[in-house]
Amino acid sequence: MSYRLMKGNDALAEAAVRAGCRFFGGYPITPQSEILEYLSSRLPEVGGTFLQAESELSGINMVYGAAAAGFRAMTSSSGPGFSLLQEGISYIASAELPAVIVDVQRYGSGLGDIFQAQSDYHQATRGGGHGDYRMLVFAPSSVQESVDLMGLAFDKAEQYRNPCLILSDASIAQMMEPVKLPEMQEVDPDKPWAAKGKNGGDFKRITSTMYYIEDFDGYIKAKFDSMAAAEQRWENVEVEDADIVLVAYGISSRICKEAVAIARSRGIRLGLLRPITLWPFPTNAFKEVNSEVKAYLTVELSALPKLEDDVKIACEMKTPVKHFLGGANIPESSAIVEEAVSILNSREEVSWLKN
Amino acid sequence: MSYRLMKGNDALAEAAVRAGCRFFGGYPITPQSEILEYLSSRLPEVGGTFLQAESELSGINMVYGAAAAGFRAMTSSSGPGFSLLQEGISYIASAELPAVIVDVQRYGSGLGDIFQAQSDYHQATRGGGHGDYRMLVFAPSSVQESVDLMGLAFDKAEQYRNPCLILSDASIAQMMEPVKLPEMQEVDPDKPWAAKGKNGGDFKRITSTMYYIEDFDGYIKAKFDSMAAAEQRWENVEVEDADIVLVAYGISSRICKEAVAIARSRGIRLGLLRPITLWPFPTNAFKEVNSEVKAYLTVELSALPKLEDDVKIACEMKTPVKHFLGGANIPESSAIVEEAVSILNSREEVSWLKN
Amino acid sequence: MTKASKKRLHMVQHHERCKGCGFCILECPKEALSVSDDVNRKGYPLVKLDEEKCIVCAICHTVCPDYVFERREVA
Amino acid sequence: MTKASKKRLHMVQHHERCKGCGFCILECPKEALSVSDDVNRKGYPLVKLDEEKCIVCAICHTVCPDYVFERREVA
Amino acid sequence: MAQKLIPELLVEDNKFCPGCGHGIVNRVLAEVLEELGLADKAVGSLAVGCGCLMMDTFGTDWVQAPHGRAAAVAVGVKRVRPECCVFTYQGDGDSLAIGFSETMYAAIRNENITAIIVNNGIFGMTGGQMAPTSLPGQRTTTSPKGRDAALTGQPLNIINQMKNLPVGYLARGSVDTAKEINKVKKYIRTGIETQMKGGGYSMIEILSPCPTNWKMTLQNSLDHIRSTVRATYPLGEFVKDGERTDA
Amino acid sequence: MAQKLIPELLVEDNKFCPGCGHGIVNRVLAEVLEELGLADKAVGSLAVGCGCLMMDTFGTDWVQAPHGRAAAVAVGVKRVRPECCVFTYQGDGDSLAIGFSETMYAAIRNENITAIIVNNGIFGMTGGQMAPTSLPGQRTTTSPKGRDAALTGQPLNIINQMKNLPVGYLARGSVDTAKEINKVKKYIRTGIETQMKGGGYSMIEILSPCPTNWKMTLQNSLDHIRSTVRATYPLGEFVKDGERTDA
Amino acid sequence: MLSVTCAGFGGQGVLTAGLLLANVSMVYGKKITWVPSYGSEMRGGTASCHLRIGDSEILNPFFSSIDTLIAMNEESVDSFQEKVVTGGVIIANSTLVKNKTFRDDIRVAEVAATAISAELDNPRGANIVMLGAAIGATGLFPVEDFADGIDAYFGKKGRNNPLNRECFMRGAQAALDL
Amino acid sequence: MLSVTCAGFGGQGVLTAGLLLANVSMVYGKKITWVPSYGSEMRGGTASCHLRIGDSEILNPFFSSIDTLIAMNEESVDSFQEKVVTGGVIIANSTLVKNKTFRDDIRVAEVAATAISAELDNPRGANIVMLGAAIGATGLFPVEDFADGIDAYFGKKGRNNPLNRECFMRGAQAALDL
Ligand SMILES: Cc1ncc(C[n+]2csc(CCOP(=O)(O)OP(=O)(O)O)c2C)c(N)n1
Ligand SMILES: Cc1ncc(C[n+]2csc(CCOP(=O)(O)OP(=O)(O)O)c2C)c(N)n1
Ligand code: SF4
Ligand code: SF4
Ligand code: SF4
Ligand code: SF4
Ligand code: SF4
Ligand code: SF4
Ligand SMILES: [Mg+2]
Ligand SMILES: [Mg+2]
Repeated sequence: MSYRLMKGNDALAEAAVRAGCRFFGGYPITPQSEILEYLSSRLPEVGGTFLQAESELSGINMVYGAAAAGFRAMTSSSGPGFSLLQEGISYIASAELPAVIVDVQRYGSGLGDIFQAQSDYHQATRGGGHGDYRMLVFAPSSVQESVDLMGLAFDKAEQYRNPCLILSDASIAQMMEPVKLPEMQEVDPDKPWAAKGKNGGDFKRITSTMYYIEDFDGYIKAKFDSMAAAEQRWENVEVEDADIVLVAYGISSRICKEAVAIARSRGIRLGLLRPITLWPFPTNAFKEVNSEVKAYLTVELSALPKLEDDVKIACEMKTPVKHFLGGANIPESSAIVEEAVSILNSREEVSWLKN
Repeated sequence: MSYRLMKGNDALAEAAVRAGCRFFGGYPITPQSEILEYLSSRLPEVGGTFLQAESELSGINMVYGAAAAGFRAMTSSSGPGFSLLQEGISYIASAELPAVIVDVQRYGSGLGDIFQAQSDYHQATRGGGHGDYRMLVFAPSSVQESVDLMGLAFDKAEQYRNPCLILSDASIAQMMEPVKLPEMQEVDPDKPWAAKGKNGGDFKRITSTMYYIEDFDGYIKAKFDSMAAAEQRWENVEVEDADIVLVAYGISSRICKEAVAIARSRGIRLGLLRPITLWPFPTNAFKEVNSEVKAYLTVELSALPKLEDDVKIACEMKTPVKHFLGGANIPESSAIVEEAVSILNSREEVSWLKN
Repeated sequence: MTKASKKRLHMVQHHERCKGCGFCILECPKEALSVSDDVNRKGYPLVKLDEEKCIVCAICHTVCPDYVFERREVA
Repeated sequence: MTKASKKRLHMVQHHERCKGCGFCILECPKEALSVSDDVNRKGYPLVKLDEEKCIVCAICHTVCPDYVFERREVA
Repeated sequence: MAQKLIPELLVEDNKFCPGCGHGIVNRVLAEVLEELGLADKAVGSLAVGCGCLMMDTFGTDWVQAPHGRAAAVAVGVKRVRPECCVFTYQGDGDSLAIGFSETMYAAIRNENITAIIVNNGIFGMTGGQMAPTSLPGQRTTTSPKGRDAALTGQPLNIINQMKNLPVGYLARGSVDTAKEINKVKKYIRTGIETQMKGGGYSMIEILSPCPTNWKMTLQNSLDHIRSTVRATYPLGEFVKDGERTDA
Repeated sequence: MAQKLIPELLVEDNKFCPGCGHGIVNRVLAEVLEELGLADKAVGSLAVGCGCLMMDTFGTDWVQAPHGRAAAVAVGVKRVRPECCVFTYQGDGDSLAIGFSETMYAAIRNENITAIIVNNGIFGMTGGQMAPTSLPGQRTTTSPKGRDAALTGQPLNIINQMKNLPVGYLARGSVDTAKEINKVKKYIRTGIETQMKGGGYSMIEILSPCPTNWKMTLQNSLDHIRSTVRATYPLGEFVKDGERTDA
Repeated sequence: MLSVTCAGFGGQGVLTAGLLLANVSMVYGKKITWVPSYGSEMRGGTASCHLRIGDSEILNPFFSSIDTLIAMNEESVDSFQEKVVTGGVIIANSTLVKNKTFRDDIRVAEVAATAISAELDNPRGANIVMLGAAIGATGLFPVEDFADGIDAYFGKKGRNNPLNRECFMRGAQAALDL
Repeated sequence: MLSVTCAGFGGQGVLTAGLLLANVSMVYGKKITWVPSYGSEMRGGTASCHLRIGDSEILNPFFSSIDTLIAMNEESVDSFQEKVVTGGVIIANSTLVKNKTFRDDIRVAEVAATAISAELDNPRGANIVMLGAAIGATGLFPVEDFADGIDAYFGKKGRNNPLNRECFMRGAQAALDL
């Protein structure tokens, strides 16, 4: 199979179709509108339905309906629109339905701006919605990975009957790279649990499963604990001997990869731990890091540090955790290297390791 | 001043009026509807405006408008409705406007149920909305504290020009206790920044301040860092010599207080660290805990543990952190004592302290 | 409506479902229904049907919100 | 419209604002406007006004989306 | 004269208050679905409101929609399963307050679904707050002195909002008498038939008593509907087979 | 014959595309506010859409509303500051798609605000996706083969939705000719006057070209409005002083 | 500290009885918490509220051991009898609670509250009769003081009704008579 | 690895030029990234895109040092000249870029792309002329191979136009002539 040059958004959309997605309901917002535009012509070609909803609220609830009926369904949005999806996501999670949601992150709270950012980390990983649920969160760092993780997201959503999130960002979404696309998958929508008329059987109640499960608290905790154990994904780059390990996902991980290359060429032992799943956070990845590591340095395009908490807990706070924040600005890989060097040279210890 | 017997919701509403709140826009949802019901007759008495909005979205945006115009304004909701407020909250935060939001937590994701829970902790403390902001989050544990924190919330909202959240729950909201109410406060809405017509001056732009602040990333981080440093609030109960310190807020902290009393009467050295602000999380409170403490035990009415991360970081993971979850069930104080005893007796060490 | 047809069909009551709202009594064209002194398990007073007056029109079936009445063939 | 009144008032153009949409040219009742060869700083071709033809009706002011035209008193 | 049995779709006793109109609508809807042979093909999108209580008692496939979004959920189901009979069951607060946009957009797009909207002029489930349909002067827990239309608006007439749109079927009934209940049944039947023949969006609004929150006896509630509510919300069929009637 | 100067409220050059109708509406609105002496008392609730670009160029007090919520934000302002002249400035996508409910509810409650709705039949700012107002057959980036009304609905006529409500003033204008632009000015003036005398909700919808996303020259855009768009969206005043006109 | 549960049908005024108890206790300087039960009260079924009354700050408003149970109907006895502490008190509305076997490690005051209130022509006052019985049986407050408190409570609301005091006193009497 | 920036007015086809470069590079086995600039392109102003072309995985798609700058107008030279590395290349569209002083540590290929494309009766082909000049000046690919790549690209889209190849070749020629 040959490469195709594709925009992140288009590739994501095509990958969804090939993963068997047959319903999309959503609302335009930059920088994700290409997903709608692409699917508006592509889904009908495969007998699927594309519907531009009158709002994000309507879109996510159409997805809820289509998913309840057994079909692979998806919506996508960004920033303000992602906030509007939260109630619907919480319902889908509570009904234990599969569905895929895409958040193409953009910068800022409120209206913000349309360029890349990674500020929705907490919202994505800790349930921006109310109650007790988590989503599997996949963070692609390239157009190819957008494709690969989209397929995985649909499969995992169905396996766990839980919504999955693709957390992309404006840069991955708008850039073009060569990609290889997977084969078209046909997925049977006639799940035993699907709402499609009872056809002589028992009637099905697609609603919060809490009403019907005894010790629901225990059940739901076990469900998410098992996902947390089984679904951690990451890529480690030269962490075995690193003095400083960068921690970064998505677009910033690529800047970090360059930083590692630059550093190594200068004899500086820099490594990178790249979470591919953000929830569950890949704590297991930290076991591969050499135990003499001097510090972790999180790198994210966010005005407030967000990865830091997860890294602190993952490394059990035995190692200092510093942050390097790109907010509105894309950091230069060389600046990251400099920061790492200055951490290495600094005598200053992190407070919690002092006492 | 004498005591009045009041429901949590009514007391919260009256306290808002006395704190100068003159606009409420919101939508009914159990268990917070009494706030609307109370204000529907009370606000007009003081010349304020009560408006039952057609939806939570409309309500939060009316609040945005009234706050932009300089008035103390509030909305309240619960669970699903709180999720719907997230976009609006993010806008209010980005415009750096004061406003107070109330989330009377109820159980469950999706539709859930109307009884008490503490599952919205992450949503409340980490910004359920998109982008880079935090809210000051106050967690009352009694009707009186609902009153006291409401006044504080309005003052702090104005001081920092940032939305503040009162995180209540069905039990605090529905129970009655005697309260003392503060005096009525009159607040001048004619702030220099308020949108009220430019009246010969420069025109005012109430929008994300990021468009007009240089190094906005640095600015906003400094703002929230300063809030985090200055606004931690907590109550510590017998932590000076405790072997086990419970960490709990709101309604569960009261169960824990009873557990502490029971334990102490049995000679077991149990203590309680009660966060009053959830963001900022009162890390400083941990300095008052004796350094020989054997473990922290978080107690929350949630199916998934949420406080745990903040406690781990606050205690720098030097002490094991265990959780005790009440989900749909209210735990008995004696069960908490038993759990504490079993932790004390257990030989098993927490993994991160083993290696 | 003849006695004959009344023989073939009659109204059956599921008293345990009744919530005592009185809609059936209000709407019965023949005043065949009335409140009795007995209560059902839920504590609601039973609706008494006077077979003599009843013309089996099933209006009570139509208005009852709680599925108390059925028109059935006499067994 | 007399030459006299034209003397008192005339159309002033803020060429730097023009985006070359052509609405003024389309709507000018006297064909007094046309595209010139010059461009403004933004790179848009300037609109040339033929004072002779112009009756100072300000229709160009009305239609211009970019506030190019004003009718002002002759200085 | 035939038997009149309780429909099998009513798998459990309903959980509504004494005298609540929802129970009547439930029975009628169940009868229609059974009579049309659609019980096995029906999927309901259930609103949040007292209608919620049907989840366990009314034996069709259900999807519990978030408050106000029943129409969007139904659209999601119907678009992927056009062979199903897809309906919403909603209160007036759900469909006309928070869900106004979703309700209207289903009609605007002429989605091939049937909306059942039970208008009791109040938020029943949450304890009697004002609804967009509450009448001027009506006392509710959020309009304790009676609804002031100057501040909160006139009652919302959803049929007026929809009847200019190219939809399939619109009707308004009431459950205040046996005669009107029979008409409601006819309306629901026609609405569902419209859907099943691909005739586009159908909506049946049903005036219904909420004795609990109206704080009235059932008798007074019924009188109130007949004497007052119907004046604001006239009954009848307003659009049939995509054509406006004279009603 | 008087001078015709550029209003002082236009503090900076606008940022719209060449030939965009927003610029015309901006000038007209600024003129009306100045002529009525309201420039100092005006507060605008600004939608998300190309109108956003006015935040720095149009010198009234502004509140940047979330997409679709401009009416709710305006209501919040007006209810606490009834002495201000409060208006929304919105696109058709903002006011009629995501914000349909907020827009309609401001009218349903007859809120004393003025809504300016610029209908260019498309989502301009986000690059030309279909709007609820797009015409059947119209090619947009999300209806690449032309809008299929059977699947996505007929164009939404907001005046039809509002004209049965007890509102103060409703009109639809167009900026496609000088004459119509002058009418637009009159409509906006009447709408704002209605508000300032407490006459209730006023809404002025304005047909406007988006040459960029229509992918047409300005001339073709204007021709298109005159020959086609206006047929779906007739111009005129529909409600005046709370009374329906014959339009 | 006393833990009191008050339970009955939705319409029997159990929440009000609890409220009265809470209010008068507060006026007499007690610390109190009052917690309603949830559930679909609106649609019938059993309602209940749960009070703690003490001299110092009430820590936990929830409790699983009941000191005093005010049971307006049979269901309430069924639901809550097991939770009453040994030596605790049940005030049972004997008009509706019939043929119940009570545990023998608790004190039971059977008061025909519904009958008494009917007799006094104050049919909605059964809850106050029960309250009287509770005060009488537990001795929480002097009966007269508490009766004054009730009068003051209704007086402040402008809903004074001498029948309420009578109901209360009859209940107290019935309990004392036992 | 080569870092290329392609910039000009919104309507000059700079994104397409970048796309072509990316596509043909991909077909010839290169790894590439193509990143558009943001901003209000829709409303005029300068557009740009940024490519990295290499033989192994492209790590960071962003860069601040430009190896080759394709500048379709003066603004692009103003914006990006400073970022060109010493020894780097600027392809300047001399029809529009006039009287500019260029840094003397870089190679500048001035090509009258707009004029050439006009001359060839392919006014929308100025971007392809520039691309030809870029390939010619940098030697990234053999000129003929790249021209074939362009033909294949447009061919696949069913938009083959022999004038494109001519534009390309004229651009390449102009650069080689320098
Ligand atoms: C997002 C959200 N907001 C509010 C609620 C609370 N709520 C539940 S039902 C309801 C109103 C019900 O009224 P209606 O739809 O008229 O139904 P009824 O009970 O009267 O039949 C409300 C406001 C909710 N569950 N979710
Ligand atoms: C919640 C949310 N959803 C979507 C968007 C993206 N968005 C911005 S403007 C717009 C549409 C603008 O169209 P319209 O209102 O017609 O204004 P125009 O630009 O055409 O004048 C959209 C969908 C957003 N900013 N916020
Ligand atoms: S069947 Fe008719 S007559 Fe008989 S009880 Fe019912 S309503 Fe009355
Ligand atoms: S209508 Fe039904 S529920 Fe009501 S009283 Fe009659 S039988 Fe009972
Ligand atoms: S003022 Fe009238 S005549 Fe003169 S240029 Fe303008 S439009 Fe033409
Ligand atoms: S209408 Fe204005 S912007 Fe357009 S061409 Fe004329 S002067 Fe220029
Ligand atoms: S509250 Fe009203 S609508 Fe709800 S079940 Fe009771 S009577 Fe029916
Ligand atoms: S995109 Fe359309 S609406 Fe937006 S500024 Fe350009 S022409 Fe105007
Ligand atoms: Mg209702
Ligand atoms: Mg538009």
